[in-house]
Amino acid sequence: MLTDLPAWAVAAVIALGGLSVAAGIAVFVVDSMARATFALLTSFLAVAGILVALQLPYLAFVTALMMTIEMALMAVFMIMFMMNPAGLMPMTMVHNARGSAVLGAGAFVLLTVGIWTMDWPTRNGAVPADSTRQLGEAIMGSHMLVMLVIGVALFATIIAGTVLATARGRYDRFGAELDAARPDDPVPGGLPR
Amino acid sequence: MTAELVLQIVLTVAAALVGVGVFGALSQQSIVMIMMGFELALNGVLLGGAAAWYFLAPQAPDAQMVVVVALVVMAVEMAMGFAATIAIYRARQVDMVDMATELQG
Amino acid sequence: MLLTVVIFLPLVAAGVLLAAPRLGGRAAIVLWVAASAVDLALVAWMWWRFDPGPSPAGVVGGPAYEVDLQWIPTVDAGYHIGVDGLSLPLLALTGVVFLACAVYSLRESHRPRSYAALFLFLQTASLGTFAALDLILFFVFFDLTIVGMYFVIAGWGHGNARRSALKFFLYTFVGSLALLVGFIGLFLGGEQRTFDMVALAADPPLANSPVAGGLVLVAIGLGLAVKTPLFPFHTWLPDAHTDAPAAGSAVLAGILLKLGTYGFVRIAMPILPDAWQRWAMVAVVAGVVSVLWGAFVALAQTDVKRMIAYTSVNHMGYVLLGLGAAGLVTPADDGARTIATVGAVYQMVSHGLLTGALFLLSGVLWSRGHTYTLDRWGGLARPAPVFAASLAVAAFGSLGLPGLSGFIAEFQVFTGALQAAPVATVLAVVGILVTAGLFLLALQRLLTGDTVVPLDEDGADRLSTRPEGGGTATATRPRTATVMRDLRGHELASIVPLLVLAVVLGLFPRVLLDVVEPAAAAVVQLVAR
Amino acid sequence: MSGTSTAGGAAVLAVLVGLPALAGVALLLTGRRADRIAGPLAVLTTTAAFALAAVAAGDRPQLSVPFLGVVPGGDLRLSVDGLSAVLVVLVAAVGLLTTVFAAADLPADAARARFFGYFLLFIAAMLTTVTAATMPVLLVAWELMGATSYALIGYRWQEPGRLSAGTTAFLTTRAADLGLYVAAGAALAGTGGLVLADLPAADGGWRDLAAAGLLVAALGKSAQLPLSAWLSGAMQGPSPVSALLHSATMVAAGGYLLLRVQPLLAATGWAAAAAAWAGALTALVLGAVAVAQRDLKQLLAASTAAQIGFVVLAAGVGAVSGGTAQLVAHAAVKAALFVAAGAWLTAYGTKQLAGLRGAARRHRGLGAAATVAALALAGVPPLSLWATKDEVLAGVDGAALRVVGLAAAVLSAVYAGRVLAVVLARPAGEEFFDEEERGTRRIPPASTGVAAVLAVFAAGLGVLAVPAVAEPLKALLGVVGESSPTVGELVLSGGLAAGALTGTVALLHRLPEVAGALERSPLAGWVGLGRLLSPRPAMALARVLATLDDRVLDRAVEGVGAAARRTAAAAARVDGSVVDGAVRATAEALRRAGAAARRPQTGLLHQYYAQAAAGLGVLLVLLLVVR
Amino acid sequence: MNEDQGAEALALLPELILLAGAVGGLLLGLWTPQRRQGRVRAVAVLACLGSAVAAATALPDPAMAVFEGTWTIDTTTGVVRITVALATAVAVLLASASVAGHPRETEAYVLMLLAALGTVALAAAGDLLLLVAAFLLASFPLYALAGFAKDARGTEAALKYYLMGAFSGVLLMLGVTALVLATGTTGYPTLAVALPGAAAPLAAVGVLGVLAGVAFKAGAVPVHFWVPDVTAGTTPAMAAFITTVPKLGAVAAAFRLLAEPFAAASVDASLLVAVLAAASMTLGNLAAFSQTEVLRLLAYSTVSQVGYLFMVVAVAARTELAVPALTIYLAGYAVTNIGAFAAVAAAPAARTISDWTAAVGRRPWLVVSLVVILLGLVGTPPTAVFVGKLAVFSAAWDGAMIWLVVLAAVNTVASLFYYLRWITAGAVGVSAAPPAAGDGAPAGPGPTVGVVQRTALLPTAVLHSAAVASLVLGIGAGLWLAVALPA
Repeated sequence: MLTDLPAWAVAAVIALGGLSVAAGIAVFVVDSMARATFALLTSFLAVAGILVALQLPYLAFVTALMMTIEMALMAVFMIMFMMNPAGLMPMTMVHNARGSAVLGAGAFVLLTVGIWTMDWPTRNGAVPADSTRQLGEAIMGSHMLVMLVIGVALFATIIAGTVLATARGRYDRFGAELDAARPDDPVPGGLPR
Repeated sequence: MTAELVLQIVLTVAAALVGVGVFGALSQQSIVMIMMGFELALNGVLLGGAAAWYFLAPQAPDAQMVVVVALVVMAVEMAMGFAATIAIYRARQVDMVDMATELQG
Repeated sequence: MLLTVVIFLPLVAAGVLLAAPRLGGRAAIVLWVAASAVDLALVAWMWWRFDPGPSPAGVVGGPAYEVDLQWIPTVDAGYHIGVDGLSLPLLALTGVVFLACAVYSLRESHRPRSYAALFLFLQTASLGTFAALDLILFFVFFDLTIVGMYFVIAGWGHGNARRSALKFFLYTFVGSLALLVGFIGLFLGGEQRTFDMVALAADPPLANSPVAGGLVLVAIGLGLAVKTPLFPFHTWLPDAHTDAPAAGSAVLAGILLKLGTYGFVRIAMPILPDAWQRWAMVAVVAGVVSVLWGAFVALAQTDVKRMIAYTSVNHMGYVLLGLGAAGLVTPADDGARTIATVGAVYQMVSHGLLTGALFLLSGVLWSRGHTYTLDRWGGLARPAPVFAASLAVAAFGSLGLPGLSGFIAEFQVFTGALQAAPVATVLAVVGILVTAGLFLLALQRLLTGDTVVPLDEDGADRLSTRPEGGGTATATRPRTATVMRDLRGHELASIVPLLVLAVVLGLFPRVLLDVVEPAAAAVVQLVAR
Repeated sequence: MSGTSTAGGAAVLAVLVGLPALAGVALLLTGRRADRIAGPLAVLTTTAAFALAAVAAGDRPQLSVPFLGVVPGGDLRLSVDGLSAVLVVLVAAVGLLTTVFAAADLPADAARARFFGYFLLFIAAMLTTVTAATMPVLLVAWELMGATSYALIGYRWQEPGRLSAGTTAFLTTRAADLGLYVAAGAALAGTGGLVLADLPAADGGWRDLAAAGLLVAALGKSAQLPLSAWLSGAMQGPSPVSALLHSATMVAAGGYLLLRVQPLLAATGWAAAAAAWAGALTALVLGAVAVAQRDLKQLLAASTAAQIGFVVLAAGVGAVSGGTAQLVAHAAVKAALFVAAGAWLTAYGTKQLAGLRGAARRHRGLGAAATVAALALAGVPPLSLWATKDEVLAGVDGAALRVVGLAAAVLSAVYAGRVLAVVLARPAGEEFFDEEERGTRRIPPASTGVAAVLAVFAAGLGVLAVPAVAEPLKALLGVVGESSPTVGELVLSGGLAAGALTGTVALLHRLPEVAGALERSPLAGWVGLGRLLSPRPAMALARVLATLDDRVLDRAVEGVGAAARRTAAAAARVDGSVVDGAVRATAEALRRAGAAARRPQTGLLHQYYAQAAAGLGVLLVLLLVVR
Repeated sequence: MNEDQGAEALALLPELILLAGAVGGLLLGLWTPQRRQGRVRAVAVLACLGSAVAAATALPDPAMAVFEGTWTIDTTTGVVRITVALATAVAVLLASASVAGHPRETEAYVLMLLAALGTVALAAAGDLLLLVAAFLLASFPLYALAGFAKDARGTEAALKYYLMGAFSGVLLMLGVTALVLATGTTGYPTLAVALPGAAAPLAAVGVLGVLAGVAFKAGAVPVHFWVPDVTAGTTPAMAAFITTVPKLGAVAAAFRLLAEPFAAASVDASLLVAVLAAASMTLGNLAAFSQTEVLRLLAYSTVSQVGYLFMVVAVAARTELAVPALTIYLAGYAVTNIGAFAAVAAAPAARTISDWTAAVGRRPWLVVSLVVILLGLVGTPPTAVFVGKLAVFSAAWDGAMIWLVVLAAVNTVASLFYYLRWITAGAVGVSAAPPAAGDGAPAGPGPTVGVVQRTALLPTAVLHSAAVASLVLGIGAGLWLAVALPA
């Protein structure tokens, strides 16, 4: 069976794949966290490109968007917290590099051997005209509950993240009885009640 | 080129991303770098999901949903990771996992 | 219902004891005695009203005082209890021995409330095991006895009590798990998927699969053998006995060991008749080896309590010999096998009474001199004639003298087993000679010759732990010799009834045989299927 | 089984057995408070028993008490047949006489209640034994006899050695009793029941086993070879006990039992021969032992075994009537001699032959009785044992056996001669007195009376061999047709006995040092038979097993742990803290394994990752390989 | 369609009540003064109880799948719903002893409710993606709860927990992807049809990945490493919640996976789970063997308990005894485990066994309850876990895994070592050694008395209730099982 991907698309997939892997490797090779962040972003964007080639433009868009923002956040985060954010000094912060390499390579080899040796099933039916529509129907239909639970999970993440990350809460701002007229913030501003 | 060959190429890329991600997660000391390793591995998952949809089961939305869920996992894990990092940084001025070894045995 | 009351009355009493912290220690023990006495009276009433019936009673024939309630319906385990000729004597024995222990402990001063509660708990567990007609119920009570006894040894023992208690717990717990595994095998092996003993005995599981049946029997047999205990699973016994308090030892040897042998006759034989027949020779051999091993090792002991403990191994060996012989269907006829079985059951009761008395008597030694070492006592017949007489009676009973219950048991075991297993029986008979020798030697050393009593080590210990500053005057005080007082009232009241019962059962065996024989005949028939 | 079985008869039997037993138990329970009335009560009881025995002997009652319910013969069945009738009367009579003697002989401050308690119990047990018709009751009585003999031999437990002699006696007889247990089993297996009389009809091998068991039991009880030595120790008991034990009870019980089961022995063939040879050889060897003794009671003890040997021989060769006659006659003879020995011991404080020089002359009445009894023992015509012994020997077929029997008869004359030579000699001074205890120097009239009565019987029971008496006896015993001795045989044996007796007396008169030489020979030490009964091998075995038990079995549990430790300890670090004991090595091994199990928990996250990844990899391989 | 969805939403009433409790509690907390957050606790407890009641009402209904088969409601779900709700209620009460008055008290309860919701979702998931979503929901609140105290140990616990969770999440996603690649679908029913024909390597990676994720939630080997560290790092009350509640859902999820989609897969998932079970129980028991810290000891004990639970998972598809066994053991485990942690919480200052013994002092009832609970963990009759163990052993044997039964029996004996150490210390040591002689205790009688007084009231009550419940559940097994498992 010949693929219905045009040749350029196959070429693009291969090229982008190589790029994503290379960028991925770069994440752990470069000597600064900021650079690592951007290498990671590159990898994501390459994968998003492959998604486009695979006729998943919506998912590709979402991926690119989300990851760009996430990486931006990460960069900010690292500037806030991390030592050596911009690669001002060389760093290696690894342990057990050899063992990790063995395990990582092992995983890769194992998976690759599997991928290239097994018999792949044939595709069931054709690619639908509008993949985005299909996804939308799934989200609102067959997989609605999944999205609902994910929603609750996001809710939980927000609360959990807040609890873990912030030291100050409403009682710090408005007093134990919540009777302060204005919030007691170190830096004025923020939301009133 | 057959579809199967392309599928295998794409999956190999995904496997490589997973492998690199695993290596990163296992080898890095910095919490954030470990998280990056996982992101990379999830990147491979995401690619695998897309490949599954396009090459194998385009009629069902399940594989697309896998991609969506993978994205969500990436996002929330990152968020949670930041929170955890901040918490331990506040408590102990530590951002390396090797320095958090009070609990053992 | 009556049976349920009998079983749980001690537990309720235990609860009352724990729930009433204001109760004084002495009052707690008195309450214990009262509860045990009432329980015994109820058992006596049950015995009075018990009618073995014209047909063989046994498990299948329909036990008396039966209660059958659903418990875990998914696995068809139930609260199924009942009494037949096999369990009634043991229930009565339990009542008697526990009452004796209660009376014996009247002067217990170390945490008497908990002590009494534990024993009452143990009593419920023991009664429950004997009355259970459901494997799981049996196991539940069986396991609880381990727990209770563990605390008795660990909490009130002496010497290396905690180590011994742990060893006891671990060892017997291994056994109980093997038992549980075996029970599960029975459950899964049967057509009807039930834990009910009556149903299982009526329609034995695994009848057509000798390998599976054998394996299940091995599991069950292992569990029971550890508890019994049979050679080579007996090594927990001497330690546990040596370090347990006297009443604990009496219960351990008098009642808890019977759980194992009772399990054989109640579970292994009727429910796995095929496998029991097939492997009966193993039981016989295990029994004979236990007989000889226990007797000879007891002979070499220098510690009274260890010696008595090893004779338990010996005595339980006879039980297994009898039960094993009952499984050898081909070479022996029904009459002989029934006699062997009756003898085995009789031995359980007899051993309970006699060994209980022996352990309580050894407790008297401990309470006077804090040692069980044979060499440190002598000529006790002079200062303590009643003690000497009691010890002599118990010893002669234990060595199987006619006129005491042990003879009835051993005679029947030998007589019944000979046809089935002649060589084994002839070897086992030697056991009664060795036990005779060891008991007579012990009597000779303890009771006759010059009066020897140990130094009061307890007193010495008390001195040494006294703070150095104020104790100089007392520290130089010479060690005082123990005063060997004869049996005191509560000791007398606990030990003598046991011995009287042993004599009664030795002289008028029909009292017990009328109950046991039909049930034993039924078991023999069940095994012969 | 002849005779009627009425309720009245059963009651007689029950009281006959039960009265002494109950009286005995009552005395034992009452303890020292009953010391004063113990003697009279015992005499009263035995008198009643004697009367009842006479009634029972005439009435031939049966009595059955339910015991084991499953098989025929499981009951406690007593019945009086011909043999039993004779024995019952004998036992009751000897019991009565020895009780009277004991009442006279025992010091007033002794624990008489205990003594007579056991004494009566013992008599009851013997009465039961001789009336027993089923295995259970036989065994019960048999064992009780052993136990009470233990108590009686060890009566003076305060003195060192006494109780241990009792222990030896009990253990030896019990070792033999094991045969009875086996026989009971064999009876059940072979006949489906436990009735004694059914035994000859048992199936093949079981019959042999039963015969063997009974034989062993009887030989042990009767102190036949090779289980004779306990009898020597049994002399530690008070003299009345010896008188009772060695005449009509205990030692006689074995002989009685063999007579009782003679048909069984005959049916097996080999058992009869074995019994015959055991009896004959015992008569010979123990006769020789008796000759070499320096202690009167020891001499009498050995002679008892020897004389009972003739009874055993009788049972072996099928001379039941002769055996019975020998049993009865010997009872009278030996009781008389022991009463005399006991009375002398009490009076002079010694039982050494050297010390008893001229004893018979000091108190003439007792001396006369003893002399008559000794003469009877020697087999001098026309006294009892001469006739009965020949009655036994008349049944003997083989020449070898006959020669041995005759030789044994001669030996009995020799040892009787030794006794007579001493006690009839001119009295020496009192220098040898009070060697063993303080003597009273007086012989109670009761003792003399008892001895006299016994001596009369010892002399007169020879009539049992007179055909006019012997034939009814055979009829009574149901063995009509057993051969009787010819006149020639009687003359021969009588002559041999008389000759040997006079020869011995003369020899000892001329060469007193012969006695000393004999006393230094191995014979004096019971030819080392005691060593057979040594507990040492058993104790050694016991110690070995006990060591095994502690070192091997107990450690086996721990050994499992040790093996585990060796595998686990490769990398495990040493952890010194002790966790509560437990089965130590198991605990130790488990602790090490536990420490090893905790080592992955390093607290280092990347190591967690690596381990998890590696573990998952292994699992993946597992999944792929095992399908 | 709309009516259907209404009915389907109604079928999720227990979950909705939990969610409403969480959201409502959070909102209520916004307007609640710091010292009066007890009302949020009341809301949380009420929500739990309401959820339990709703679930119990729905229990007798026949099994069904709603939301296009992504959510299964059957006996397993029902039992997990009830158990989780009740366990959460108890955990909320237990936690209140340590978090009452804390500025984030409200959030703690809300997070517990959310985690409970996620746990139920795990158990009910009929779709791999829902499983992933439930995994997230059941995990994230716990990270925060683990580090709730925000002290050094707590944050380290949270961090380790999170990082192990992230790793497992990746594995889970990897597994899901592999299964999708193999079958093209994520729904359990369709997976069950397609997996037997799928390529083995993909199926292997998929099964392993998914089960690894579930095993992480359950705390099973080889992804159990977080358990001891998190348990020891956080407070006893939180540890009780973390080691009890999520496991219920995880085990149920594993059970459902093994019973349906993986039952006939081209790889032997059953064997895999059996190996996991064996490794978990063995490692947990061995590692607990010489622990002196009570929390770590209990942590390892939970690892071993998961091993026993996984036994029944391994035979999920092989015997009809599996469902009752799972039900009984889950309930028994929940009660007993919470009780054990309540015992620790009763003496919050005590970290080692001897501390604990000294702190409890002469309070016999407390010791009695502890003995009941610990013997319950051993599986001594007549406690609930005994009944569970019996059922589990039976099921495993019936499922042709006798070797596992034997191993479990051996492990039970091994577990006795460390439980007995604590039991003996509690029951015997107290009186055997004078209080001042305990090795960690400060000299002099004064401070010891202070420790005695520092036993907390509420956890003590929970301990007693758990002990009683353990016995009642065991003795009354017939009664409640008849309700839970109608024929």
